[in-house]
Amino acid sequence: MTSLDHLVLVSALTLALMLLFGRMRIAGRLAVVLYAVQFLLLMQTGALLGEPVASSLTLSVLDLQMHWRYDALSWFFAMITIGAGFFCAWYAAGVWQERYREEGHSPRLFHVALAANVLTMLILLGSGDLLSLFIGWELVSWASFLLMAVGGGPAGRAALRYLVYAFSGGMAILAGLMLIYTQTGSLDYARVLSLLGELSDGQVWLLLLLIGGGFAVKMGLLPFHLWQAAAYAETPGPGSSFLGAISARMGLYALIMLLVAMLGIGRLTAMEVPFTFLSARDLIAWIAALTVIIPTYIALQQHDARYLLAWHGIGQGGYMLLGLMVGNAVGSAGGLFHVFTYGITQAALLMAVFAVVHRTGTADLNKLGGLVARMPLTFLVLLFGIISLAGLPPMAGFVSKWMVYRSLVAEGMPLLFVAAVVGTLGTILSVYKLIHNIFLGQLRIEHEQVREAPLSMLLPMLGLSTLIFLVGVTPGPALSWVAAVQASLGLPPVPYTLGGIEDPRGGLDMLWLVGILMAGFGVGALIFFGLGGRSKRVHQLDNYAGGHFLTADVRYQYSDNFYAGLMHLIGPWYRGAFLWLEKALTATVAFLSAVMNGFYRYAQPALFVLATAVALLALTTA
Amino acid sequence: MTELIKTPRTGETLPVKAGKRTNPLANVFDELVRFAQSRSLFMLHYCTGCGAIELPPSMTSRFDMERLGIQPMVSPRQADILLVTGYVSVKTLKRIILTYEQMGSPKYVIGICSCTVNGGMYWQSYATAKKLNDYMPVDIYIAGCMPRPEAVIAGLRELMENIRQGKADSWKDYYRHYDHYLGHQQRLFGETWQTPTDVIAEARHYGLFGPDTLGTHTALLEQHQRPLEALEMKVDIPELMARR
Amino acid sequence: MTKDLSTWLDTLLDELQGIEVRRKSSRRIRVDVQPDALPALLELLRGRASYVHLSAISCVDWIEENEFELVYHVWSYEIGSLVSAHTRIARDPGVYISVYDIYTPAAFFERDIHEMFGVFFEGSPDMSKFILTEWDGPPPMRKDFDSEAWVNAHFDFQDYQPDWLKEIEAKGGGVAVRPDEQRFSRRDVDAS
Amino acid sequence: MRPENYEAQRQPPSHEYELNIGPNHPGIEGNYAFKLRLHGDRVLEGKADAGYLHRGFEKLMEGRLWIQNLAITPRICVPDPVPMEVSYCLAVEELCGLEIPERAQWLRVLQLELSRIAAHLFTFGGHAATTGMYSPMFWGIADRDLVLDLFEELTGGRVYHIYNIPGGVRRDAPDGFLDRVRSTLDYLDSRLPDYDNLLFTNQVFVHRAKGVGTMSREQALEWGVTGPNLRATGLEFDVRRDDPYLVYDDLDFDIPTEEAGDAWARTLVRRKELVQSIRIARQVIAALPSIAGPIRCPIPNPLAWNVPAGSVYTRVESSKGELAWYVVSNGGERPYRTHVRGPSQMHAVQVLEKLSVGCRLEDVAQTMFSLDACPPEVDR
Amino acid sequence: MIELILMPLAAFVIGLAMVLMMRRIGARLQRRVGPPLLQPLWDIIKLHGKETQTSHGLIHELGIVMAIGGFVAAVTLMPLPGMNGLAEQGGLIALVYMMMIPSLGLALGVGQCANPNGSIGISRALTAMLAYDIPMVIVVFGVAFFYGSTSLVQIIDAQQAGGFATWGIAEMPLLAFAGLFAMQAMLGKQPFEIYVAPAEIATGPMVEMGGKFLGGLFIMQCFQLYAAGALYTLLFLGGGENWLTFLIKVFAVVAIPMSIAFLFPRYRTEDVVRLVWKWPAMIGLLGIAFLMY
Repeated sequence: MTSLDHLVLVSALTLALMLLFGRMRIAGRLAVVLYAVQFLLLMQTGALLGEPVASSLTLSVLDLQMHWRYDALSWFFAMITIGAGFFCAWYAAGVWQERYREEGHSPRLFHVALAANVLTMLILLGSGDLLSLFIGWELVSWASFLLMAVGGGPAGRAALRYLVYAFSGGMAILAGLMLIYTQTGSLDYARVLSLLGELSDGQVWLLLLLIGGGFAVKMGLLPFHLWQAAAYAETPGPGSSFLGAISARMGLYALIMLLVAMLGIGRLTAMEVPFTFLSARDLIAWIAALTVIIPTYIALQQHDARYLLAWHGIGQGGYMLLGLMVGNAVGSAGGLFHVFTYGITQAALLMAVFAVVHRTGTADLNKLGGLVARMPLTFLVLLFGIISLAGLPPMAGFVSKWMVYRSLVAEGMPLLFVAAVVGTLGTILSVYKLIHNIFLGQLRIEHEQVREAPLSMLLPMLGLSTLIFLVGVTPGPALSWVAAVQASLGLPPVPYTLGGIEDPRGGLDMLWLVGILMAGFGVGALIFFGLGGRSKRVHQLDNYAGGHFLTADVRYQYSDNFYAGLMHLIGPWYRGAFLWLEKALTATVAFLSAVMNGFYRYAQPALFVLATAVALLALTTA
Repeated sequence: MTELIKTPRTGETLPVKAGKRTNPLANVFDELVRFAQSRSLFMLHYCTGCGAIELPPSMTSRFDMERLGIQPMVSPRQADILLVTGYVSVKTLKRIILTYEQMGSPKYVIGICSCTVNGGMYWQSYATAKKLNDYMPVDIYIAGCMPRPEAVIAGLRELMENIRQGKADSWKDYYRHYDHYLGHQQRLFGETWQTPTDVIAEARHYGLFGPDTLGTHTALLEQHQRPLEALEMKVDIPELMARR
Repeated sequence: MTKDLSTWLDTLLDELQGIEVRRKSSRRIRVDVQPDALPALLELLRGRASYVHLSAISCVDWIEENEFELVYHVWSYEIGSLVSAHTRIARDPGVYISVYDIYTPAAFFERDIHEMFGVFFEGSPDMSKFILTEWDGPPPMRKDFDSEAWVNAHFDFQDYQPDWLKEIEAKGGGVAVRPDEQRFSRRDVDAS
Repeated sequence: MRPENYEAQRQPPSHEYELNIGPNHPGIEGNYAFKLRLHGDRVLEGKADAGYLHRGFEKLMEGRLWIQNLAITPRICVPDPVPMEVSYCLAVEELCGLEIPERAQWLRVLQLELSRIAAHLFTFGGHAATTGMYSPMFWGIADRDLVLDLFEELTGGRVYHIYNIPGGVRRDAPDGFLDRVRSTLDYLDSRLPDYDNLLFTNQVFVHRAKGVGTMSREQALEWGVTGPNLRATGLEFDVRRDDPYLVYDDLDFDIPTEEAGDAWARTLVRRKELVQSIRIARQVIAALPSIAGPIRCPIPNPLAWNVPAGSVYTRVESSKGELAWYVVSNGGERPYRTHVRGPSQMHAVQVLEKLSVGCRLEDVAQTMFSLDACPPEVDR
Repeated sequence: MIELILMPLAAFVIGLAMVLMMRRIGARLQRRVGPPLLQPLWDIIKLHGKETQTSHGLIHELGIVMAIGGFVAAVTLMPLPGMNGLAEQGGLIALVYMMMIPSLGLALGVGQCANPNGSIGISRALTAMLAYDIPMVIVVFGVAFFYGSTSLVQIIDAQQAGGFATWGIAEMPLLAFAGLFAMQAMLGKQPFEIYVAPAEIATGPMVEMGGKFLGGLFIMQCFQLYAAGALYTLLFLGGGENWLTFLIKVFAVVAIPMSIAFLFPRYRTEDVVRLVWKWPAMIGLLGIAFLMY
């Protein structure tokens, strides 16, 4: 029994306990404790800095050995996974779970789904060869589906849509694996790695398309992003946070395995896209950049807070891939670090939004407003979250994005740099809309009696936002993990310090920056509160309205079509340029999902599993 | 009939003690602040009546108010001077009072044109208020129909001088004799008259409370008003509240 | 063209029964018409004689006759003449029919007359108050509304007796006419 | 009646919101309010709200002598007061059957045209300021002041002149006055290229003004639009020429028109009218020295003046459009009824409401200023 | 350490003078006298000395604090003659993002005012930011790429090495032009003054600001003018060899957009975005293309 086995066993135990006791009120707290134990066990594995930790469990299917091991990359992702599970379970443990029960849902199912997600992800992250990777992949897909579907209603429909994507993605991966197997005769990483170099460019392209495409589905990379927003947004509260924080990153993990660990950036740079100037690396970088821009600007048009964040989740994935594709020390570290910073950010943001939903019953940005007076702590969490999401100092998101920018400057990639900044600006616009429409502006009369989020939900939110700030101020410890991951992937490790990045040609020291920023705020506060006269708070109807009296029965909140002026210009582009793609894909997907839906309705879900198993057997016997 | 400058007081009023300065800058540089106040006057861009037609000339190139540090401002929050330019119809008067209450003190009211003094040539009109200082304290009247830009600027200069000497404090009157002003407002607008600004609470908050702040009219107001209290930020966590 | 149209006008005015036409000048025509015939007249003027521009609707309160006189001033750009159609309606209840369907600008004038005189126009698009939205009293333009009395009941006036004036008055100069002797001063200062 | 309601318990769930432009707002002319219902920056509905400047003029005039009323007539429209007093005088003169001496007529024309120049200079500045350009306002109002100086010399008043009385004008032009008018007109002429460079050929301004508040000629006629706004839709009509009063018959001037019917066309029409007014004023200056005679005809004792019973409707062309007075006398010493029809009663209410629907928030103020709406005319 | 106090102070004083210069330039173009010498200072003192002030809540207040504080912090990242401040620790990219903090603070503060005018103003301001930041980052990228560093100290050293010939404006004229264009939009002056727009939205973000709130914005304006001028000077005009040349450059740079501002009306929002994305962004990209090939 190795430490990895302990981890997986405890995770499986969590799942089992949730199955048994999920109905009980204590289940939530139990889950929190169990996730904490998992986290401690993960810490003890030592996979980060030392040698990879192997699992003692190996399986042999026909002549293929399946084994599991944890290296630094796995450790990094597993850390985020368990952390997300921990915070989400905590969020769900108290009042949320009660309300969920009252609304006629099953908390047990939820806890089981969450535990299953954590377990399957841990299994996926531990995969030691392509076959175990694939099996883990399928398990994760099913677990995600379970989590999305527990809510029923629109969530269920979104989950079905996801299933179609996941299914086709899985098939593509299967085909890719088949290709590798026929070429190399093995699915072991080491063997495959040594033989990949002998593959022709065309074969690698095919591999990229099949396996990369399959993984890209999960990550929501363009053009396979359409399923994600609805599926993540409609999932019940903490589940949505969990999915948003880490689930899509499984795709990134698999892509890192494929692109960075197996193929390598060098190989990608060497591969020319036929008839263009671009190399495969440029192509992927551009896909990543478009993944940043397009979903971000779709998010700008959302008027449901959950969808807005979910769309951002897709967009932020682009930064990670973009940073990795730049490939230098700072860039790849930025990409990897963004997985972490974004994970905590998105979890906090969605938790805050769901806390608002918990209190007001709606996430419609046109039906909220002015809640800062009633839910100030939730506001604070959301504020930290959006600053981080938008990549402004002094929060965690700034550091990772700065690293991506810096690497783009250093590598001389102006257009990608501009694309990244365009994405950031779009993010700033839409997150301001988010915070403005929920928390600022006019408080609706029917929300005057709203109270702050319950403590059980507030504490994990506050914990996460503290983390966001701390990581922003002192990114050093987290960067040390990233550097270890880079080392394990064979990338140059990032020259980090406690406060940021060391670079003779322009580094970053967040300790100083945050220090001066706080000092600046101090000076500002001194001027404002010290030198300025006393002020008195007034009611919001005591407001300038062209010299007119405001009346309580009329809405004065500017919320819908918030960026009307901008939309006059770019509005038509949505129809003209972004949406042709979406339309084509949606039509296909709608057709497929109709077929699948019918299939599912009549033939039971078990049939899916059967089909997968048959395909797997067919592969393994081949 | 009432006299022009003097505000009628109910009973004997004690001289109001100079309130505790809440502002350290003002403590140390009292004189400086007063000078700055006199040299920087933002007037509200509100054309309440026909006298407003002589304000553009006084603002623009020929007479150029900005050389005196006077510039127009859009919203009452930003402004120091409320220029009541000419007759005020009853409908406008409500807005002027609203606007006046929304301005930050020290604030000054200048009644331009004869109409603000005594109704002017509209004295028999059912629609216009006659005497502005019934409804709010007026610092300076500039009579004329309409006063020329030179007169407007001369009036403003006099106001500046008054501010510098600390004599222009009629805005305090509004707090200290709120009952008096409210009474006139209620007489014209009816008993249910209420502005969104809570003047009494402000008077308490800033220590501008006087013996005549409250009275029969404010009692009437309290009967009719719907209290518009500020939305204070509440950290109202149910669990913690319950434990307490 | 112009000539044709003016012939049209002449025949039109001749055709109609019960109207009295007075030509005050080459460009001003006064027509007196019964209230029930007025909409038809305007319809014809607009439709057949190109009087497309409703310049104004004036209302006069003839309190002694207990009537409101409504005057519709319509102008033809092509003929170049203005027809003022006068009609009288009973002061009580003061209801008349709207000509909004013939002339769009009538909406404003009718709304104005409604709030100033209290004449209700059936079929006018908006009879809510416009200028006097915050006015609770009677329609003020009626002759029986005494503006001065209302003023005296609701407002005070300044009492302005500067020293320099007193000195002059002591010498026998200054304003010689006492307020109550002035022709247009407030009548009931002492009464109130 | 309370304008506000603090008692509400619910707010309608809506994607729309309300915005008040005015009464205290730089985007409104004078003391007037325009209430907008918007979605994003698109106006769904605009509601005019007047009465802030209501003085009950018509009621007041019923209580005052015929001659006393002269003092309050110009106050109905503040930026362009002269046509008010002239047309009131024309009405009284017509009721009494007075013949106005020719010199008085020419002096009135001079005054009317100078007033038009002043009003247009004022409007350009206001229109430019709604689009964020303040320099034309500073220039225009300073140049307008020179015209006001001329008024002051001629009449004694800068803004309100009360220069006309029934039967003529109060006083003759002082010595050398015509030269000073001429030099002022020369100066204005010399300034016009500056205005062209700053404003009328400024591509940003043209871009902003084109296509804003467009109305067709049919719509304009339907809505009762008059004056420069009507001429901007291509209809060549001017009360001065087509329903002439005073000595406009003898004067030579063009009626500028534009076809587009938008804010830009309206601005251009006014710009061209400015030139025409200067032209008319020059003709008056040239003609006046040769016209001898009294400046007013004899009138009865104004304090006991019983005007013969009757009613009269007089129209003049003000800088904003058709201005008319309906005056009724019952033979008494005070008017029985006076009714003023200002052009803005259409422009500021119905036309503005109709043009604002579907308009952008950015252009609401511009629409109002390009219509040259004058709220005191609406309120009276 | 003393530098960190002196730099914001210097920025504030220079900013005050710039505000005065802007108002004087406007007055000259409008053929009038303009405000007296210390007018900007009197305004700020007066506004802070107001005795009753209206707040719409804590965020309203903190927003202003953030707006001032963000700039106080940001100016320490811009090296002055003889003072490097935190330029070594931050660098160009951090500076650009640091300068967004005040906008964010202001946006939050205005949002709490519950005034639709303010919200529209912020929505327009953010749209304008989206517009001008794109040419801005192109310029920043170009400069950083050309000098191979994101450290402002190194960029200035490289520029000062060879006199005028090595200034950014001589080496990268296209980028310098794009930067000037972007600066006009960044300062929010006509024809890009879309978010104050008194006639449309009653000064937008400032609508509910009175007393020290408005005073804070006035202070922020001083810093903003200074920051824009100084950034441009640092990137293209070789920074300051000494205080005299630095001041001359900074004031000259800021005078350009100010003079233009009084001669134009404002565009509509989408026109601003279109214009800024079209000309300066394209010119900037062209400039980078020249640098790279």
